[in-house]
Amino acid sequence: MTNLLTIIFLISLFYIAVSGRLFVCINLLIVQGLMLFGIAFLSLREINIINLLVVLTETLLFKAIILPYYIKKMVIKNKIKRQVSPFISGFSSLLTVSILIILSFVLGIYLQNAQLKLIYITAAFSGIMTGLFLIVSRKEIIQHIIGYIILENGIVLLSFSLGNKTPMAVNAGILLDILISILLFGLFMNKIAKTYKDLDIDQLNKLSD
Amino acid sequence: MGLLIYIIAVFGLATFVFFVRKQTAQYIAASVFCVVQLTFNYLLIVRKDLFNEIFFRVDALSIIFISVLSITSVTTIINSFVYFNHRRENYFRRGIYLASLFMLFACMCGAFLSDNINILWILAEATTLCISMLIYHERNEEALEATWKYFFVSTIGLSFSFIGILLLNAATNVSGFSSLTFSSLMSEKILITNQFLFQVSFLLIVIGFSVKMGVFPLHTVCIDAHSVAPGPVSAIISTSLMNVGFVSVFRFYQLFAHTSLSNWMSHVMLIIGVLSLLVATVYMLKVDNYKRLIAYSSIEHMGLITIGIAVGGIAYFAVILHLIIHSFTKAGLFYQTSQFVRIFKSKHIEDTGGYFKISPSGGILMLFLFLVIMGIPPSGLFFTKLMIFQSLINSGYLWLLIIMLVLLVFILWAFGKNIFHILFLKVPPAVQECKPKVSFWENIPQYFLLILGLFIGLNPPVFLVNIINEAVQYLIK
Amino acid sequence: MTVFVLLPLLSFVFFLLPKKFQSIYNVLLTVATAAISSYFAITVISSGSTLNEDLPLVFWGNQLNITIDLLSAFFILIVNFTVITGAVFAIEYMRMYNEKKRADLSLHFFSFFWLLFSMLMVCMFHNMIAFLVAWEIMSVASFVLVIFEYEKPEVIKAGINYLVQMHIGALLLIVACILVYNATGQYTWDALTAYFYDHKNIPLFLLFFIGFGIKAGFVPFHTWLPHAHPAAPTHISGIMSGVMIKMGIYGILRILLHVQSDLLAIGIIILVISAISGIAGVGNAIIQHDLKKLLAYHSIENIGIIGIGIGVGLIGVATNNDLIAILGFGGGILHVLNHSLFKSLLFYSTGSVYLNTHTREIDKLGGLIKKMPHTAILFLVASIAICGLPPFNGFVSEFIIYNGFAESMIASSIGIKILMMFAMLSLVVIGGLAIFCFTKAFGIVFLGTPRHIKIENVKEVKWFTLFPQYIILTVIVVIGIFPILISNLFFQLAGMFTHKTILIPEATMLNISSISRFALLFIGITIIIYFLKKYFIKNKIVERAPTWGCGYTGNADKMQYTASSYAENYSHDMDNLLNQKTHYKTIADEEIFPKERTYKTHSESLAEEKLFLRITEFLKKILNRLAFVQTGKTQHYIMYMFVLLIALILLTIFNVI
Amino acid sequence: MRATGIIMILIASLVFPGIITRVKSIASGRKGPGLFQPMLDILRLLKKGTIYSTTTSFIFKIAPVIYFSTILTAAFLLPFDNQPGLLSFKGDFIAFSYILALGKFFMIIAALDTGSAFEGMGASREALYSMLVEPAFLILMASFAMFTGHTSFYEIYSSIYFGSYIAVFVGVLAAYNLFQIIMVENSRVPYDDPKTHLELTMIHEVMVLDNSGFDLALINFASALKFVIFGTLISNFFFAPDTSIYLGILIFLAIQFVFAVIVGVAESFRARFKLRNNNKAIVLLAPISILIFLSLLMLLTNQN
Repeated sequence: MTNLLTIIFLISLFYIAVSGRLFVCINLLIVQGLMLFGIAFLSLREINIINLLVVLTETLLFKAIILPYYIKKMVIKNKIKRQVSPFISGFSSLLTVSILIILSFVLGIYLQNAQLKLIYITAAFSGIMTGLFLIVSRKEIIQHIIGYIILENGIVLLSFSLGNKTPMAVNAGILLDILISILLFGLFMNKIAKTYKDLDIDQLNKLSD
Repeated sequence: MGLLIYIIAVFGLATFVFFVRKQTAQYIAASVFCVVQLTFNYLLIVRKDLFNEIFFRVDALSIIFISVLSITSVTTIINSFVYFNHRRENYFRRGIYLASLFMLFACMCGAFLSDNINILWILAEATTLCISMLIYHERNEEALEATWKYFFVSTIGLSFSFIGILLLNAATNVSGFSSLTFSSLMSEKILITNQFLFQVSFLLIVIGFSVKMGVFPLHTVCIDAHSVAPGPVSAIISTSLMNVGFVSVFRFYQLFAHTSLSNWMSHVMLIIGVLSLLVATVYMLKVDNYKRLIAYSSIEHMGLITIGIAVGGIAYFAVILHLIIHSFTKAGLFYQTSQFVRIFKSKHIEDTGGYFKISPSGGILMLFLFLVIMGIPPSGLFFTKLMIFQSLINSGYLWLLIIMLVLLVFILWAFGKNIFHILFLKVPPAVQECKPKVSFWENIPQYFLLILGLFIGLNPPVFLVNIINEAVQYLIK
Repeated sequence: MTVFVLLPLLSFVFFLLPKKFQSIYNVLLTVATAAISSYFAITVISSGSTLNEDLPLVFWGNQLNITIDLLSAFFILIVNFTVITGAVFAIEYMRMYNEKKRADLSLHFFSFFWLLFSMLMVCMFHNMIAFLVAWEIMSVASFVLVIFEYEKPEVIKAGINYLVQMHIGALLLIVACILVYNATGQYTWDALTAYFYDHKNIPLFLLFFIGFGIKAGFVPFHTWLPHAHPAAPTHISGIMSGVMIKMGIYGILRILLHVQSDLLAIGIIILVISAISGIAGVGNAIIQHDLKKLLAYHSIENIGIIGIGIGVGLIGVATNNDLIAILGFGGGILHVLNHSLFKSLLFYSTGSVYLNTHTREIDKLGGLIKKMPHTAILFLVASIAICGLPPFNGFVSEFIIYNGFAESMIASSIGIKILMMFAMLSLVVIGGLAIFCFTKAFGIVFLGTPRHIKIENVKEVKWFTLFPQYIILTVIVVIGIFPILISNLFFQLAGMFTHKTILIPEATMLNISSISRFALLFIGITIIIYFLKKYFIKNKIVERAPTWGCGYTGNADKMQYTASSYAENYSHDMDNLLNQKTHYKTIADEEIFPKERTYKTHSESLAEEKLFLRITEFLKKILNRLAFVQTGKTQHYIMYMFVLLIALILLTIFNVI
Repeated sequence: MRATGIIMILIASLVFPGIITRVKSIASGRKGPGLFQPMLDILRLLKKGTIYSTTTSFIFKIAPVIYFSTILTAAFLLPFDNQPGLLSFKGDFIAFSYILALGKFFMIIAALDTGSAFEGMGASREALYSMLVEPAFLILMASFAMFTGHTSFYEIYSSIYFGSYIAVFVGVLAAYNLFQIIMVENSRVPYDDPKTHLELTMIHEVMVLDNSGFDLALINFASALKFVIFGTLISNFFFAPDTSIYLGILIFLAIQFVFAVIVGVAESFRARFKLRNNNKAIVLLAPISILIFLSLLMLLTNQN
């Protein structure tokens, strides 16, 4: 069952990589959040119930509800243009993502051990790498944030595989990250949106040698 | 217990300055903070037991760097007020500035002390928060850009190190949140089950923390942050914050120092260090902005330090001492830059000149700071560099040493050329006619730091030597 | 000793003193320092035993101690002498800079003191680390002194050039010291013996030699000298050229005391490099228009002569022929003293000229002898001495070195014979070129009539400025006429390098005494003839008329020979070696009414242009290529991280690291 | 007894220039002045007063004196048949050439002292040529020193020995080189023509344009003396170790006479070099000396 969810997670990565519209990406974030919720629900058996509840609510709330909603609001508020303009074409990005997934699979083979399930590692690392890939390959800051959130999802996935061992660590880390991200991303997004006409990274290169 | 009190006190002060926006109130708060910081530091040295909490542990390393931090914090606060008064800063901004400054200090102290890996990571993340506020202080486009970049990139970097920590967590079969501590991992020797897992986690951690330590690859945003932040803040970034990064990396390095990874680790550090040195040289030859120039020199020193860690031996000692002296000197340099900005109304080196004429005391100060930072006697960095070279040759890296020397010579040339352009030559006419004044008293804290650095360098007091040896003894043995 | 250590504290007083007392205080401080250190040195020389003292200073937790042996004592003495004269000379010279701020002067004199102190320390320390520190402080202090007129960009340029080159030298020394330490486990000069005993000698020696040679100014490491000396105030140039570059010689000698094997090879290396330095130095000196630049090149030449002496001595030691060893080393070390005397004197008198005329351009000057006769005499004597002509001191040292050549031509193997012949050839050429150069310098600057500048209001410098120069003059003459007074010391010094106490051969002593007979004879004859002339023209008509100008006497001073035209027939032939640049736009055919034109020549140092600039430019280009990191795009920054991560992981997987 | 040398040199110098001029005039088909004419001119000059240029300083006054005394001092170093000179020490040949250089130094700066374009020209040329010729002379002497194993004139000459025919060849070569050196040192044809009348082409003569009276007398006498001194350097080759003093004097005078005649003949039958070529011609002398050095080295190695 968890494997199925993980597979869906991976597929969503593909979809995000090729999708040309912003809201699709955001909706996919919701999907990923739900997947994570399911995975958490199914995999974290051994920890005590409160802890589990915390994790579950946290995942559901932040990953699946608050973040996407917040980003949507931001997009509407700042009149960010809705279509994505990557440096590279959809096909090649698809290719890249699949390469990254293979790479993370190979990495997983090397890395797996008692706690680290291969599938988890693969999914997690492909999430992380895809996030990075989005950040590197997209111009818009909003896309960077989405990429970052995908990266975070990957980390969460990775942490679930260890969740049985040290759940609090996971939560603490994730929670702090999410908080910071919401807080400051929003803050700076608005600032930048105020300062520059559209949220394009090319305008942010005054500081260079 | 003590730590809790300290943190509560600092938080209180921060909230106080944030909400009470009166000049006197801020002065009082600042002085109170200095008192708190120094007392905390003092107690830390004399009564370790007060501070050994569950997640925190007082050891030689943390004592050293917290002492450095306390000294620089006082000077930083003084310089911040100088900076405010010359810019006629409004009290709202002053409030935010001071509040985040205090918080920053608190977080860094915590990071130095923290024994639990997760806590260390969380505090490092927290420093990012505070420092972003400080970088953004001047509220112009560049500030916004630099802040955005710094924040975004360092968040990503730190999340990478978080992955590393998770992997480490998986690799070592300790369980429970509080159990993943340096002391426990160091006390029962790590058995390397899956070496590759450890290696990957170490790589992730080091590369993630490179954003704080200011070495390749993530030094880039550090530079931007330096160049837009107010002088005192830049000073903090390239002294205490880099020390935080160093300490974190150093602690992780210690973990595997006596395992089968040690050789591999030293190679990794060597690569990173040399790359940083190279990048620093390249850009010091290129930049035309003196704050960036000095920032790159920090990168250079961090690169040297990384190389020092890699080669080990007597270099461990040298590295710590190097960091201490570098912190004091570099802080002094950055404090001076806020004077330059004020006088020359520009951060470009072409627009500067004749600072020595404008303020002789500051000029002499700059001259000496330059000598010290370049490791020319009577600078202590001379000896630390000597030791690093010595162990480089000892471990058979003569070829590498030659490359480094070439780079260092270029660095001297570039840095000297620009610094002397600022110090000497003619005062630009535009500056000349508005008759800038610099009072002698502004330089006093910097003189204090300079003399401190010189003294420590020329004749390190015995207790310092002992404590440094204590800090590195785990690696030596 | 305690007093000596406390002296540096007094140097901080400069920052409190008002302008006009500073130079006086400087003299006092210098004299005090010199007196104390000379006391030690003289005790060492008189007793002939090495002095070992613990300083009441702790340095990195261990006691500092100084060791003064004969070599150190000798160098300490010459340093003190020259620096005192420089300090006294500075009193009037620094009045030129009245518009400077107080802090400038304070910093200047502060570093002046530290230059002296660090030079003494360089001579005294036998602990390598302490030595290196003193060495670096010496470079830094002199650097600060050089950039005294820091408003001028060219001064700053020269200063940075100087600082960087000194730093390179220091780095080489550091590496050498570390090598010694890693081999022997201690940072002292005596450890060198152990090192040289069971390692290859030449590599380490070369490392040291280049490190010290950059300071000393051996070709091709001389490129800083011609820039730094014109930039610096004149008394500083005098001191730097007089004694500071000799610290490099000191270092080389210090190393040579410990070298164990390969002496012959090392000697030949030194000999060849020195011969090249000598010829290149004087050869470039001739075509300079800037008087101080000319003198700077002559420092290179004299360093070359010193090196030649040392090389001959080493060859003597290698072929264990004590006579040659003594002649070579004795001559070389004696020339160290001599050069410090006449070169500082030359610089000081140049300074007096600059003080009054505010120009160093030889071609602008002329006829100064009528306005400042004392300075003229001083410069003349110094020039004769530096040309190595009797009856002054330069002749003595060169004569001894020549004897060294002759002896080793007679004694040693055929290869050495030929080498010696060429060395002698080079020394002769050096002598001839020096005469050419200094007849030009003295003749154009002091004789004839002024060429461009007006000299009506030029006046002789004050007595207290002349006084130290006359002291130097007397020393020059005394050494020149009675070398026997000091020759013992030098042969003792030379004996140190043969590692056995050998009595000075009678023949050599005889020579030394016969030099003085020779000089006295010459002087006697001169005096006799002079009085003869007086007697003859006592009651004859002695009238004055304009110079014979082929019947044309108008505007004669514009028609005079200038420095350039004087050197023309030399530089014309030597063109390709001197790398002289001409700035002149030739008249094109269609240019019927040519505009006003200027003709200007200057010379670039060959080694600098063709060797160092190319290397540095090349490296700079490479480094500039690498400057693609800081693009300002966040994606790139993150990409670097990712790429490095992947790269390191791959390297790890494939066990590269 | 050791003073014989210096006395003979002084005596010879009285007639030496006379002989040259006489030979030249005979060669050009004239009767020519008496042998002592040059000396008489000098005497005449001694009686005259002097004119000093307004631009000159004491350098100009002192220079001739020093010039003369340097040459006289140099004369003291020379041996005469088999006894050393009044002042003889190891390496005196170095002192010899350096003291002469001192004289030149003063003549040059005296010329520059007058501030005239011509004399500056002469000074520059003189300086250059003497600089170029010095190596040749010293290397020559050094090679003799190397060959004989002694470093003073006296010992060199007393122990010099030309055995084999190649040695004779070397000796001839040496004599030729020495002759050329002498020509340069005394600025005679082909390097310079004392009798020229165009300042632009003069070397030595143009330097003394402004000297008059006693100074000029000193200078002229000094150049005569210089000639004889170098003549002595040649004549010393011909003293066998056991020639008695009287025979020595005879040989000396004969050699000087022959030498003077040769100079005269050479001067009257040779054209002078183009000025630009002088440099090359003089530089050529040094390699010849080196050649001599090497061949002597060869001889030496053959002997033992």
